[in-house]
Amino acid sequence: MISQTLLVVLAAAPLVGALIAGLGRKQVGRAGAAAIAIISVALSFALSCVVFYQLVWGGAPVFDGNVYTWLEVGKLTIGIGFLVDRLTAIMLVTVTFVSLMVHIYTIGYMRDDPGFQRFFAYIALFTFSMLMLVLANNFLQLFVGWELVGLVSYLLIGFWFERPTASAAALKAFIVNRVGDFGFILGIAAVLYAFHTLDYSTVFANADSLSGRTIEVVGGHPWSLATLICLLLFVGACGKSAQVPLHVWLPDSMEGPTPISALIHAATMVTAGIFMVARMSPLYEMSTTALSVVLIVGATTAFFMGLVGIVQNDIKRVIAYSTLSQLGYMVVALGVSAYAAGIFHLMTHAFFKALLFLGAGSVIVAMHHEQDMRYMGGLRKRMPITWITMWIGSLALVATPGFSGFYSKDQIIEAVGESHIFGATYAYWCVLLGVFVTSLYSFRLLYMTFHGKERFKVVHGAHDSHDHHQGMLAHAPKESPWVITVPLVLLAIPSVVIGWFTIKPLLYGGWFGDSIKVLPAHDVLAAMAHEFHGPWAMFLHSFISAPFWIAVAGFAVATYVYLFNPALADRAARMFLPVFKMLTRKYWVDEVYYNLFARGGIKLGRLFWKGTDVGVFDGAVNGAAFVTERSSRVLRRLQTGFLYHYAFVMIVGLVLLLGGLWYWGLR
Amino acid sequence: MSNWPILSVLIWLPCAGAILVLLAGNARPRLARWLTMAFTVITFALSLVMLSEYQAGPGGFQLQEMARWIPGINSSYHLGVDGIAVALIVLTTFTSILVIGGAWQVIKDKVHQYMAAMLVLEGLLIGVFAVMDALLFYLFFEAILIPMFFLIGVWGGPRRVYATLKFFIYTFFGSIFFLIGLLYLYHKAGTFDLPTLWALPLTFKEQAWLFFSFLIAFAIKTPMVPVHTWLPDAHVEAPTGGSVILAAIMLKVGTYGFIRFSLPILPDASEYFAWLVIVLSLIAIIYIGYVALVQPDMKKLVAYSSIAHMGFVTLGLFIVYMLARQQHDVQMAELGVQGAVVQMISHGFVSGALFTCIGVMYDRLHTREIAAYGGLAKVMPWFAAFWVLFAMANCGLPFTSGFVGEFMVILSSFTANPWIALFAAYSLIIGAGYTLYLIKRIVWGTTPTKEAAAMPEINTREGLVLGAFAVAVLAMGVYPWPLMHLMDSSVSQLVTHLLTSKLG
Amino acid sequence: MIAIPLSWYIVFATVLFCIAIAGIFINRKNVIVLLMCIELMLLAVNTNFVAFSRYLHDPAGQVFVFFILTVAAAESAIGLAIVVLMFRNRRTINVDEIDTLRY
Amino acid sequence: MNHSIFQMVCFVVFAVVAVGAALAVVSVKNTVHAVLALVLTFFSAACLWMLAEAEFLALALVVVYVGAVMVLFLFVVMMLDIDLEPMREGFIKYLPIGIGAAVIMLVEMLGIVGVKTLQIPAGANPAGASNIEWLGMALFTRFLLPFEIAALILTVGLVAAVVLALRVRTFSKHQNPAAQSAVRAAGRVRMVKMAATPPAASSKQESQA
Repeated sequence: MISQTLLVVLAAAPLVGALIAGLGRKQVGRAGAAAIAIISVALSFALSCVVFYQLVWGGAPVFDGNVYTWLEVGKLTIGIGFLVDRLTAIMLVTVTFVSLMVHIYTIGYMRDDPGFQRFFAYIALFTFSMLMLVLANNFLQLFVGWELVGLVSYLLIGFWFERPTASAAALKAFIVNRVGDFGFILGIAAVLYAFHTLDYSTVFANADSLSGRTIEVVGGHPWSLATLICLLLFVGACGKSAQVPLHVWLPDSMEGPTPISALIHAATMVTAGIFMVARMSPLYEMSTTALSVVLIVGATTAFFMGLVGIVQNDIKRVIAYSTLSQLGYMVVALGVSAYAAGIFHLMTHAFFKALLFLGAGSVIVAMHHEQDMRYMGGLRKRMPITWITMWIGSLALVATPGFSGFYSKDQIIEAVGESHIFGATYAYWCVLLGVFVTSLYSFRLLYMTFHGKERFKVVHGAHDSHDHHQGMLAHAPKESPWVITVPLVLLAIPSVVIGWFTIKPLLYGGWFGDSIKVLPAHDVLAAMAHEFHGPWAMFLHSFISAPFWIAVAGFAVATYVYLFNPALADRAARMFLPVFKMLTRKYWVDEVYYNLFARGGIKLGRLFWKGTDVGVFDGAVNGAAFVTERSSRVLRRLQTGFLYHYAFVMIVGLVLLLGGLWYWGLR
Repeated sequence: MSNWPILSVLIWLPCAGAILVLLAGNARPRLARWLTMAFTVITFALSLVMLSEYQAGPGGFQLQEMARWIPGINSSYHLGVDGIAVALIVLTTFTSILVIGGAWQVIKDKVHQYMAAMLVLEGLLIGVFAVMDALLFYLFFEAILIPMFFLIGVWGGPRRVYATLKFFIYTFFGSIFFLIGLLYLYHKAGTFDLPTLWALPLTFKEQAWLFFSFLIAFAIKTPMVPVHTWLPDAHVEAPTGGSVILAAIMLKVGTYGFIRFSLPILPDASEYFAWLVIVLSLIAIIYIGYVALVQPDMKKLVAYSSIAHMGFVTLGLFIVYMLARQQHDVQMAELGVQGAVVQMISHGFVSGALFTCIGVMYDRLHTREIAAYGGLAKVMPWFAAFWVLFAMANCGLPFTSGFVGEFMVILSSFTANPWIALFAAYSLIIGAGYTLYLIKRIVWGTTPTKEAAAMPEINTREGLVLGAFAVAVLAMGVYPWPLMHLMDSSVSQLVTHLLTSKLG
Repeated sequence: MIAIPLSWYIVFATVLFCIAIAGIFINRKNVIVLLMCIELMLLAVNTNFVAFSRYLHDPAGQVFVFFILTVAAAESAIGLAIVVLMFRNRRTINVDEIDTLRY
Repeated sequence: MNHSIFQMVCFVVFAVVAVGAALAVVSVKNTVHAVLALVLTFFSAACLWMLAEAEFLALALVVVYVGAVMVLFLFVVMMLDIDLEPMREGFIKYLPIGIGAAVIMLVEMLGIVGVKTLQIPAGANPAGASNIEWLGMALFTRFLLPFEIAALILTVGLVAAVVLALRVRTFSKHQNPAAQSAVRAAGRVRMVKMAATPPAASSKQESQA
């Protein structure tokens, strides 16, 4: 049995840590804040492991219970509670582990930052929010966690609030996420409409009742209710997991400190959308249309965002676009009903992407917060641990056989190949070409950063200030301290091996049990199970499969272009200038959004304010006052001020009144 | 304990306190302040007593008092509260303490008069929520204008005369129609007693006329688009305390009027014209959101956002009919009304807190221009934390009070019609847009001037006031159940009444 | 017993009232005479009250006269005080020269 | 019968005197004469009231009006040094209008009242009670509150008249006891902060300024 107290402590520990670290400023101190936050998150991690153990090996049943009632209207009750099944458990362990690593890493990364304590408060708060999201047993709590992680993400992107770009990026991230939440809350409302409850258990148990139900949103056109719900919920997932067309915030979010990019914008928060769709699998299974949309959106993101990654020069932005692309892969998996594969990739990705980000952060620290790869190069000798771990992460990312990423990503590609729903062919080509792209940008990053010539100059005596010239460093880059490298190593281990151990139970062992539901007609994983003969066989088989050779091709191109013939890249860029421009400008999506929504909104606001509000509405009010005043001015002339004039008028009035009375009679 | 007239005491104690404070005179501001504080605290304590004596389970109107007032026209001094009124009264007494605390050293001129006006205002507002007689309601409804008129007119900003006159005449204009409607009802029923009026059968034509006469009054007070333009002007010129009371409580008087008059007395007309109110509410939510986005003046921005938030209240109240009649879902209807009422309370806390924040900044730089500020997070970190918290509550972040009501209204409106929910939910985006755009400009970034960089951190008094608001906002967001439980029976009785046609 | 018909009183009061009206017209400049004309009007009204009260057996009429006398006395006292004040400040009581009411 | 004829004759006489005196009030040139004519009008009217058995009010009229108010009028008229000539301007010009208006109103009023319809027979004096008792019973029972209010109004009128007409002489010396007792040390002594510089230096600064 999993006790409720244990879960409450698990979830609340980071919150308490955040409050102490954030509110007790001088009393706690920098070291104290870090210690408290780390201890609280470590406690969460430990308890998560306990929960995981109890659930998987201890034979504990699924926990589903409310802690307290949040809302009660008539018969409708919505609580704050926990649902702990295997899906939750795997998320719990992943989230708390990565979070713990990032906490430790932060000590080193943020060592000199004045906002050290604030930072710890934020990330501990983030952990709490993410746990709320993961542990939710109803849609309300899911939404609560959903928005709270958005809040912390906002605060952390704008952590260096004095930079205008940071606060702008934070604002952008929040607003774009809100667009997703806009759909999400409508989806929740639709769930309530359809099921009259927001509890997962009841909703999922009755998901079958959706079949055939329609709703007339536009008069005369009945829409499938299941499709509507799923699409609306997916809008939320698009926002949080940065899928096209709501992806624009994620690259900008790199304004935040690097640990955050690792924790929030790679490993955990952005995967919330994936988790949510997997959690909602009983609903999504009811609508093939929705699954097709999911598939196409995911495939588009996976390929086209990866392309943009090739032309980025900021080390973090490359990884950010890589994250977008990998999230696309996960979404593709969801689209073909291979939810388990999606979650599997989520988990492996969490490890190796966090590793890549933290490695990038290590490089950035060494480079004194220089992020442009054009001023790096040859760092491999100066920081070997970072170099090796980054290689491990990248190899995992490009799905080198045997690494964790290989098992998860390869299965997704295969699953897409097996699927027959609308858009599966398009998606298959996207994910297949995506492998090439992934490989290309990954090795480009490695080569530009760690190999080749050193493109930075060490200028002794140069002041280590913010306005230093690019590529000019005060001190030579050197390996980061242990608080940074230890998390790298700890993350590198699972990045290599975790896939090997977990692929069989996760994908083919029915490990998730009832937490994920797939209709037999959609179950591509079941079809693939016949061909699966264990990780070792898969490893061997990969050498005759297409994805491997495509990845090798990407590796070859990257090696040739960026290691041996750097001039070729520029020439290619000039040759395909329109394409290059399109990629560097990120398909002009930002410009369109900016002009259409941001500036358009401001313009519309001006028009409404000056035109309608002040002009029409207030104009009518003040106009009424104006007319009254003007007419009074005219009428005022009747007031001569002479007493006898008034008396005269009074008497005349009296005479008229009396005459009238006399004439018409009193009755 | 249960036999003493606690509602009367709640109404008249602050008024009596006002006289005492006036007697303290201009020469003794300290005495005036402490006296006022004592009276507000006692009133708050009494309102808690009332809260404990009110039994939420059975609902209905409790703690009733009845006394002869004007027997000639069958108008009696009839008091009584249901769950909704109890909640609003506690909101009033709570906010009053914070307003007095907020004005502690800020008001330097004629302190005793300011404090007395505040106390009178508090008593009158409690009166509005506690009466069960239409004429008495009208009396309190109008009398509120008087202290507010002085608060803006005497302690207001440079254009205070314009603002206070506009505020007074505009709202008074609406009330005239309300009075005419009341007189017609009196003509029909021969009494001003509300329970009688609720049960009074009326033809549809009568209801329609009365509906519009009430609508004008309450729409102006709420305020709804397009009769909202007095609010930004009044807020901009009002002193901080006046703004807080205005936003936190006075706006609720308008929607409370809908709950007590339009809906229960005229259910059939309300049903017939619900679409109109719904459309106006949605316009308020979206249109006003865009207007708020471009305001250069902080107070105007928050004032406009208040209008948008009140849109949720009217929306939640008037979708009842669509839900119950077209979808046959009374459960959802209750959710909508409950959401509307929760939104009323929540908006009281959030807007009150935001105006207090603006007041704190105004005390330091004496300007409300957004462009004059920046980098608060560096200069006043604690204050910035409060700002961000209240801003988040304003854009409806879960676990803050702002979320609860909006969430409930959006949920129920989807069942009524997905399009309504679509437009209502748009506030998630536009609300975040204008609020966080404000935050971006004043809290983040760098300080624009030397003066802005030298602003001192909030002192203990300001911290206490803002902290109290923060506790209220968070408590209501994390655990709204007690509030809902308090109002649940009353809301369901109200909904049952609303759905009973008076025609056949 | 009274033998005088009620109508006599009414006619008398009416005549008195009309004289007062005429007086206001022809003495439009002298405030004091204007005040006296008002007193005349009041007297006419009072006479009506007295007569009706007697003929209808209702003391209310006479009580009213009592109050009117009270108010009229107060009124003329204040009116004269104003006249004095006006004369002190402007050295005239000519109504023609007093038109500040316009502003 | 004689009794009633006597009453009628008396009525006619007093009425004619009253009307005549009223005409004099509005037409005589000298304001003092006008006041005296008004006195006569009041006196005659009081007699008419007496005929209507309203003894108390008749006496009150004489005492209050003739005795107090009219004397006040006389005082004022005599006290103010009024140039009467400009006041009479337009007397002839407005005379026709005034008479016209008065006549029209007279006709209208009488027409409305319909003299003949109002022939209510005067009943006997109620239960032999005196007019004062009759009036007093009403005044101190049904109309007690208005009576008290009337007293208040009179007091206010008195105070108002005094306040309006009171001339505060600024040059006369008098004490203000309230101000004397409310005085505080801060109001008596003013502390002035001065620089401790020799007078010569300060004068130099002044010249610079």
